Amino acid sequence: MTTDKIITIIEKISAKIQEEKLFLTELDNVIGDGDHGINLARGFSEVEKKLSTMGDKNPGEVLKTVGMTLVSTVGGASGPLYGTGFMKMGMELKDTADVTVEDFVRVFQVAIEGISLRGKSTTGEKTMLDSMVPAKNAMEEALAAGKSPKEAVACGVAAAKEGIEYTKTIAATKGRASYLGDRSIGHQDPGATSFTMMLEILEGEL
Amino acid sequence: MTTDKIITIIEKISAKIQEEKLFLTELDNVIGDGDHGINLARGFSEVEKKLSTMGDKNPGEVLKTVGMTLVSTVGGASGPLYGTGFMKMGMELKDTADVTVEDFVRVFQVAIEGISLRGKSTTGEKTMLDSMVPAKNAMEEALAAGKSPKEAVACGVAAAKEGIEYTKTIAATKGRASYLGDRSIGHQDPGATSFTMMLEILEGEL
Amino acid sequence: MKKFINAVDQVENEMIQGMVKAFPQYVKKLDCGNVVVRTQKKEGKVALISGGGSGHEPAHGGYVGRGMLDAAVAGAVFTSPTPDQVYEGIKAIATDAGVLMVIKNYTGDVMNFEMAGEMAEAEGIKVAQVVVNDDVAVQDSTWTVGRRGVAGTVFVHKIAGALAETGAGLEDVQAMAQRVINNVRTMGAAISPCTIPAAGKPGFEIADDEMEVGIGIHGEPGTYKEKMMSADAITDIILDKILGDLDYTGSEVAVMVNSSGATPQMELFIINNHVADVLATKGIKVYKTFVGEYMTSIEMEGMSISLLKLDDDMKKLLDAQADTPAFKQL
Amino acid sequence: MKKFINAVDQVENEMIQGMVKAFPQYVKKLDCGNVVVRTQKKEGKVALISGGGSGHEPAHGGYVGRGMLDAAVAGAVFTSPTPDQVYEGIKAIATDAGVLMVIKNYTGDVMNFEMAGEMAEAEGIKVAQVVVNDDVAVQDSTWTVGRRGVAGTVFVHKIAGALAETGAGLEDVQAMAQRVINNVRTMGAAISPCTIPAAGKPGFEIADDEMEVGIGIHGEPGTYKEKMMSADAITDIILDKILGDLDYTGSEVAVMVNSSGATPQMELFIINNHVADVLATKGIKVYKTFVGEYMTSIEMEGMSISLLKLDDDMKKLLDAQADTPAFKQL
Ligand SMILES: Nc1ncnc2c1ncn2[C@@H]1O[C@H](COP(=O)(O)OP(=O)(O)O)[C@@H](O)[C@H]1O
Ligand SMILES: Nc1ncnc2c1ncn2[C@@H]1O[C@H](COP(=O)(O)OP(=O)(O)O)[C@@H](O)[C@H]1O
Ligand SMILES: [Mg+2]
Ligand SMILES: [Mg+2]
Ligand SMILES: [Mg+2]
Ligand SMILES: [Mg+2]
Repeated sequence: MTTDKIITIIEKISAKIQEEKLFLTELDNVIGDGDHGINLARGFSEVEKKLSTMGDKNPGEVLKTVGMTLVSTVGGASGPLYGTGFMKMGMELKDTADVTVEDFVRVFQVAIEGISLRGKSTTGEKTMLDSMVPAKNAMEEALAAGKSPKEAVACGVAAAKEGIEYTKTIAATKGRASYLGDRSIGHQDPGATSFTMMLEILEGEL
Repeated sequence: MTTDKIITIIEKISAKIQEEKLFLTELDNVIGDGDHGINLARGFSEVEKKLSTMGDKNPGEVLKTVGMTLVSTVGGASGPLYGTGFMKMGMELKDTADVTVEDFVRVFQVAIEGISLRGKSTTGEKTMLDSMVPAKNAMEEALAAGKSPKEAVACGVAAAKEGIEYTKTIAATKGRASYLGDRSIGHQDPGATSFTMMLEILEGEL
Repeated sequence: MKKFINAVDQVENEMIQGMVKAFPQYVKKLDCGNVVVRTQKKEGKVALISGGGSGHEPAHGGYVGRGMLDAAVAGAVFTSPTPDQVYEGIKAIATDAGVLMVIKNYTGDVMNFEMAGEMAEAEGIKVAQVVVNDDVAVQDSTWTVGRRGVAGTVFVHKIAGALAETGAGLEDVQAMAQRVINNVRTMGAAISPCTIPAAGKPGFEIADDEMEVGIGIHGEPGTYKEKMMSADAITDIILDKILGDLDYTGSEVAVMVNSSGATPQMELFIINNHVADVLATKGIKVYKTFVGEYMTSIEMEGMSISLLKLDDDMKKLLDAQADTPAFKQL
Repeated sequence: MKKFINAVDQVENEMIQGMVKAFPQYVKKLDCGNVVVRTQKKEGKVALISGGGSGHEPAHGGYVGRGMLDAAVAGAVFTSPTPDQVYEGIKAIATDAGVLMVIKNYTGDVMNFEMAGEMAEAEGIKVAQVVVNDDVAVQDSTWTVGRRGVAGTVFVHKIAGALAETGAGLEDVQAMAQRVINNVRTMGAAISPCTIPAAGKPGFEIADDEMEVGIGIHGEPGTYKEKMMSADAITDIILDKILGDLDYTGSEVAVMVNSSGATPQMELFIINNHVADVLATKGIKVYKTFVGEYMTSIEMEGMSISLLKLDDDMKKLLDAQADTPAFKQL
């Protein structure tokens, strides 16, 4: 994936988020404060504006800018978390000009670590990490088993979706949903859902 | 009508007001502030308590006490107005021990003057006076025409009811309903309605 | 009806108790009823009394304290207090300098306060009164009862109260109160009604796309219904009416954006944003702005805008210290 | 959704504009976004900054002024502000004495403020922080994010702000803020939800005979639903939880009965009436009471009760003068 491809993917992610804004917000309404879709939509609108001037940058710089823009426009919990994730990926990619899915999975691991550190969180707490971590594991395994890049990401999407289902079964211990205690059980995590949407876009573009 | 009779009439008026509390309040809701029934019900509850100790007083004192109790417990516009009305009647009756309907009509005239003075109001302003004044006139005429006391008060009730209908056709210029301007047209005046209820009780007791 | 209350016939009583228990350093309650007076009676100054029905909190009990009122009398919800209540209040605060009654222009309020004033005068107390009628939503005319008194009343409390605190005489305090009344105009609008506890249901019904323009402060509907509009548009309507009623050209004003009870401060500030812009365009200088709950209608969702045209005396008195539960100025 | 607004994406902006236009003597807005700072920067003292999502008005912009905050940062409605916004606020108010960040305990708030703090420290600014977590409705435990910060935050602003105003050092101001946090507990309940303008519909649904107990301040439902009950009964539930969490025996307290935005003052006072009675029974002495809108959730109909256990230092600082748009003390 070269810079153009990366930009296309981010644009499509943004379009998806705008499209699903109300759905994501609705999910957050039930166990949070009803703004997750609004937050991400605001951030990705700003990201889109930035992308138009980034055609001549390398993929790492593009992702770093995406991350910084999210940090400075989203707010809430998801802003610093997604922002950190994208920034970490961008920094880790250094000057790679053509990013393979293997590269992506490797830097995604670093992104997850960054998110986990920033959020003081781990899997099993009903957050985006419950889709991210299984997705990363599934993609690693698929690549190790010799599957194609597209197949590997498809495995990641499947695992992310299972992660969403898993978040329904547990009570939140991080983020706003944690204040609901057991009342959060039965509802899926908005962040896990938005992450899964993003990964699906990637799959579609391969 | 001796003291016992007067007390019975006031008790029945009180019962009627308690019964119609919500209806009167509803009328006031439309063109006023929705408390006329509540106000009168509060006042007449207090009046009832006072009546129990008034058996040995003359009718004039009973009515004066009714008036003073209304003034000190009803509040709003109707409190001072009805209160003044009853007080004036009581004062005007002096020590009459057995009140005839002729007496009543005479002192009712004084009551109306008191209300009119206190309220700086006259007929045609969509207030209780639009039932009171026609009722008084009708009773006077009926008595002059030789009708029985009961017939005379029945004529008064009929006129009071016409007065209610008349209040529907005009805009208020006094009381809270006046703030609605023409928007008050089409709705009957709560005070004219409560007065007509009282006069009906009197008719029923003759 | 869903409210944090215990019994509909106890709301006024428990509310006043809750107020004096919250602010014992400012106010105490008389035994005779829902009359609230300053904890420390101040001698040697004109005493101010105001009041009306309950449901307008913080009015009027919240304005009892140094630099404003000496007593506030609370009737049942939206019902004028009775003459005896007002009379007890007057007796409790009366000084040799006399007592000024600040009455809002409602038939009931005027009659009940006047009767109380007559009772007090019969006892040798010097009593004067002013009647506040700032609501331009209501047509003023000699053959009606005239305009209602609404949020502008708080400016009367503040400015006349500040003058009284200086030791000015009764006539001067009365004249100053009247000067405020002559120079203040208010109008409001509401998007949802309120419920008198004893009535149990809302004072009016209103569709999702409608608003009541020209509301009073007793839960009654406004002077007319309108389709729901933007904050700027309703602000324009109100300002047009106010500015059309009194000539504010070139003058300095105090602005009050008042909540009817349930309107969030967010919306009040959005309204004030436009008020400030419009006045700036018209060359009217904002001297001071008040935004918040000053004269409410229980939990009505609505607001009013008041403009007080100031002169130098009024400015000084508006700026004077005040220390009451609901109105403080350093 | 019926609101006095112009456009859902302009509410935060127009609100802040409306606030600074109302109170230019107290606050001004930075060009970079919805950051409000004291009109006159005060040198030589620890500067306090707080903030969070919009929708809690008067928090936090209303507390910027002498004796309380130096800056308040407002994110989108119910959304933590971004690190750059907070950073700009810190830079604008930073003095040699340093900056204290008063953060409410939400994942988003903590992360965004901490990132801003790191940015400021990288610029050589001395930064310390406290995290307010007074909401006893939420189970505290080491494996969760812990309790939320709610209305008790206002006591932190007041008391730490008063200490900062005396010229105390950063560590002392931070320690005092932490002392307040350690001694304040809050819990709330709501009977109707609020609507985030950009969402267009209420944050939760609730039946006519139900209430949400243990509400937060972001329009979210509470920790559990209950059948609607009397004001006294819900007050008892809340006080039980608060008094069960911290030992207040024999101590003096500051009480705050806070409106979530739409609750009329009438109901707040009725609640305070019972709070005062219960505390009196338990031998807990009320030193000072605050009743009103201090930390709201737009137009939610709800309330919270906070109890701050006082010592002599805190009492003195609570009594110190404060002069801000929404919190004044003479
Ligand atoms: N500590 C955390 N670690 C990882 N993810 C988190 C954490 N806290 C919250 N999240 C994620 O953020 C999402 C909520 O984001 P958003 O609604 O935008 O922010 P906020 O909760 O501040 O309103 C949650 O659904 C969850 O997936
Ligand atoms: N100036 C007046 N003169 C005569 N009757 C009046 C006057 N003002 C009001 N009323 C009567 O009082 C009634 C309203 O009484 P009520 O609702 O108890 O008091 P309030 O208007 O203060 O709420 C009106 O329906 C009208 O009949
Ligand atoms: Mg959220
Ligand atoms: Mg009425
Ligand atoms: Mg009334
Ligand atoms: Mg949020």
